[in-house]
Amino acid sequence: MKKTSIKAILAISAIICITAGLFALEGIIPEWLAAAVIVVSFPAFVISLGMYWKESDKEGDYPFVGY
Amino acid sequence: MILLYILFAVFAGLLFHGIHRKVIARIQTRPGPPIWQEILHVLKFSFKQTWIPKTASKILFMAIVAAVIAIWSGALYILISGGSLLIIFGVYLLHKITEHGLGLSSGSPYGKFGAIRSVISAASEIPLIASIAIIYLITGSLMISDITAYQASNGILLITAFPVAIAMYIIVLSKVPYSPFGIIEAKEIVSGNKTEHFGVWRAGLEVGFSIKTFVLLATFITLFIGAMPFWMLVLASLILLLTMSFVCAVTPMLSPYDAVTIQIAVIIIVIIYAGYLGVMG
Amino acid sequence: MILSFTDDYSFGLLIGFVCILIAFFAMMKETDDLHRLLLTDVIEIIALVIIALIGTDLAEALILPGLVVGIAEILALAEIYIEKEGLVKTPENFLKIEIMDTAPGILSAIMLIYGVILSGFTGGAVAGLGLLFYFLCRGSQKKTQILETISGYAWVCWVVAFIVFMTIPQYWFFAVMLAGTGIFAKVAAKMTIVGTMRGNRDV
Amino acid sequence: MYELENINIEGQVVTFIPFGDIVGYLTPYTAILFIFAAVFTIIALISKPEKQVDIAFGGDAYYTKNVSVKQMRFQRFMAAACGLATMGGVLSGDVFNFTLFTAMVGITNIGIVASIKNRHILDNAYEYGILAMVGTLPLFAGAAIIVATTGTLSMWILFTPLVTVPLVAKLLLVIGVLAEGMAPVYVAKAEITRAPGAPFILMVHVSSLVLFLRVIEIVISM
Repeated sequence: MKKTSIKAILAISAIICITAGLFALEGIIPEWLAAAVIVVSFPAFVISLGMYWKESDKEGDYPFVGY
Repeated sequence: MILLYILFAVFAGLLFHGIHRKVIARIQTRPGPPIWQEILHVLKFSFKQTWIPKTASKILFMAIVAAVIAIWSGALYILISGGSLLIIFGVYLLHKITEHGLGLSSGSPYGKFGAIRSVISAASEIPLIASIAIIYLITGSLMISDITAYQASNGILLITAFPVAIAMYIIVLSKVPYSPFGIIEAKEIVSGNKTEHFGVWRAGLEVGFSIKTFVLLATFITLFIGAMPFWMLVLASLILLLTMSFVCAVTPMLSPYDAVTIQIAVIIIVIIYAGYLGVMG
Repeated sequence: MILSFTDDYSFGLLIGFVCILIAFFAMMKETDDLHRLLLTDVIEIIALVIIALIGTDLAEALILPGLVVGIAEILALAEIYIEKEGLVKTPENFLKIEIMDTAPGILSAIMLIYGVILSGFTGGAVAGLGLLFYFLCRGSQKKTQILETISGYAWVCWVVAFIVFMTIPQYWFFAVMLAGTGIFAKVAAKMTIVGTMRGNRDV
Repeated sequence: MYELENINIEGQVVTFIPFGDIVGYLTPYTAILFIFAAVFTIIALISKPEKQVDIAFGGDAYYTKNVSVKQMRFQRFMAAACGLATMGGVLSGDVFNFTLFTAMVGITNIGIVASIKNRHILDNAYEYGILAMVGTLPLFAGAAIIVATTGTLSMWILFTPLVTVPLVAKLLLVIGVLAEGMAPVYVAKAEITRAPGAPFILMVHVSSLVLFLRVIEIVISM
């Protein structure tokens, strides 16, 4: 994945999390809906945050095929 | 609000893990790491270079990390909103699936052994769900809010349903780090099913596991002692964790066979208790 | 409930449980893989017997899916058995009787016509038997895919008929006809496929 | 509007799907199971199998197992079928439908592991198959005894306090699901773990546990 798309995921998931939380506080959406939305977007936020910090642009390793 | 709870649970859970390590070290007369070590760990892992091993099944490898965080965040919400106990223990069993997938997804033999061991323990933990049925028999409800209400009027379940409390204690104990039942990450199989998840993936897993520890401890407290203010809940969870740290410090890690045997013995106790309850009406 | 023999159901259930015990005991003793496969079929039958004990129309409706599941499982297992034992040799001499050379045309034509008149499940079975007999005797070098396609469309007809029943019940007559045709074609096609299985390479 | 009589166990019905007189439903509990099964089915559909690393004994060499495209397609199809059956079982509002979906999960589970042409794996797949077939007996017998004693298979009626379901039937149902879902046996026969194809093998586990969780709900509610 490209750095930019990770940045986009990070921003979108963070915004979704915070708006859902705020909307639930204001009573615009029911609390369970906010919880469901946060449950989905929070993992995306955590992982994309870590990837944003340090993701390699290189390919993965290759399996070790003996001596 | 739920977002704040999740963020709090992440940090509290990581801190709990750190305290857990510290207490174990002190009991074993070692200095031990500082208690915020696990938080540093997560930060360290998330700053490391990350990729996906070439042998791994890519999508599964990534999705399983998200799944761990998602299911436990959901369980936290259920616990706080006083939802059904059945859901939390459903999540507990779904966690088995994620552990299993975690190990299988990389193609590494060590991860695979960890995955297989996670299913071995599932075979013995499944019947512990019987203890939930006993709680239903006693309180007439599986809603956490109803169970706490029952305890407020009829005395705490820790005393009135002691065998069930033991069974639940062992359920929770088998999920804390360095547990005698933690056969899935025994050192003879490197790090078990977490072996191939490094960098960001490991950081994500640690976040999920910290929420898990917090939720399981808090569930036990709510279930057997009753409702209390949030700060007291955290404190009581910490005390519960300290008892577990003591157990973890003085017991060696069991072999898979012994772990399953002990869990089955506990199940038999619970089933006898269920029979006793059935006879007494 | 089981211990009171006051009604037929409890008594039947008791017999059923005795059968279960016998079957499980046999299952426990047997070590040969093929024999165990056959014994599981016995166990399946007992499951159907216990369903049949209900003794109402509902039982009839429940046996059919139970039977289908049982057959599907036993077919899958037989396939695994063949695969794991490496049994690939086909029999050389397959059923040679004189009547099979002389009669098939007329017999199967009669059965086919009678089947069409009967229609529905029974008609399908009769017509299918006729076709089965024909293909069994004459053999077929053609691909069986066309039969499978017919069978698939028949299934679709049947399902569509059910949806009509549930959503627009006023067109029940159309649905009945659709279901009758569907099940007729389905059963006939399925039985015909059995007839084409002669151990040839084109099967 | 359909509503569960006893909402103390898993909460209020979130949604229901009336299909004639058979009404499937989702409560918060089953909705979570449903979503979980759906997510893992999608993962099985879109992800490629892993390359298992294996050790060649008697030397220092490692090698990776490759899954052929044909075999992957078959496994993927079976995994998808297994996921659909699991979702059906979770959604079902009728005990007999539930048992049928469970039996279907059993068949597809055999299919997932039996696609690998390896003597050890096939041997174990065969053992599972026998167990799954034997498991249909308690499963169907449980459902049959329920309908014979209460006169209905609809969970909407069975979950009300008006009807009492005999304990034997409940036990048979649980035993049947345990025998059909292979997770408990999956470990006892560790040979099966030679089977590559993690996303598909994982479906074996997902389906077993999800259906187990569902049957617990059914049995406690009845």
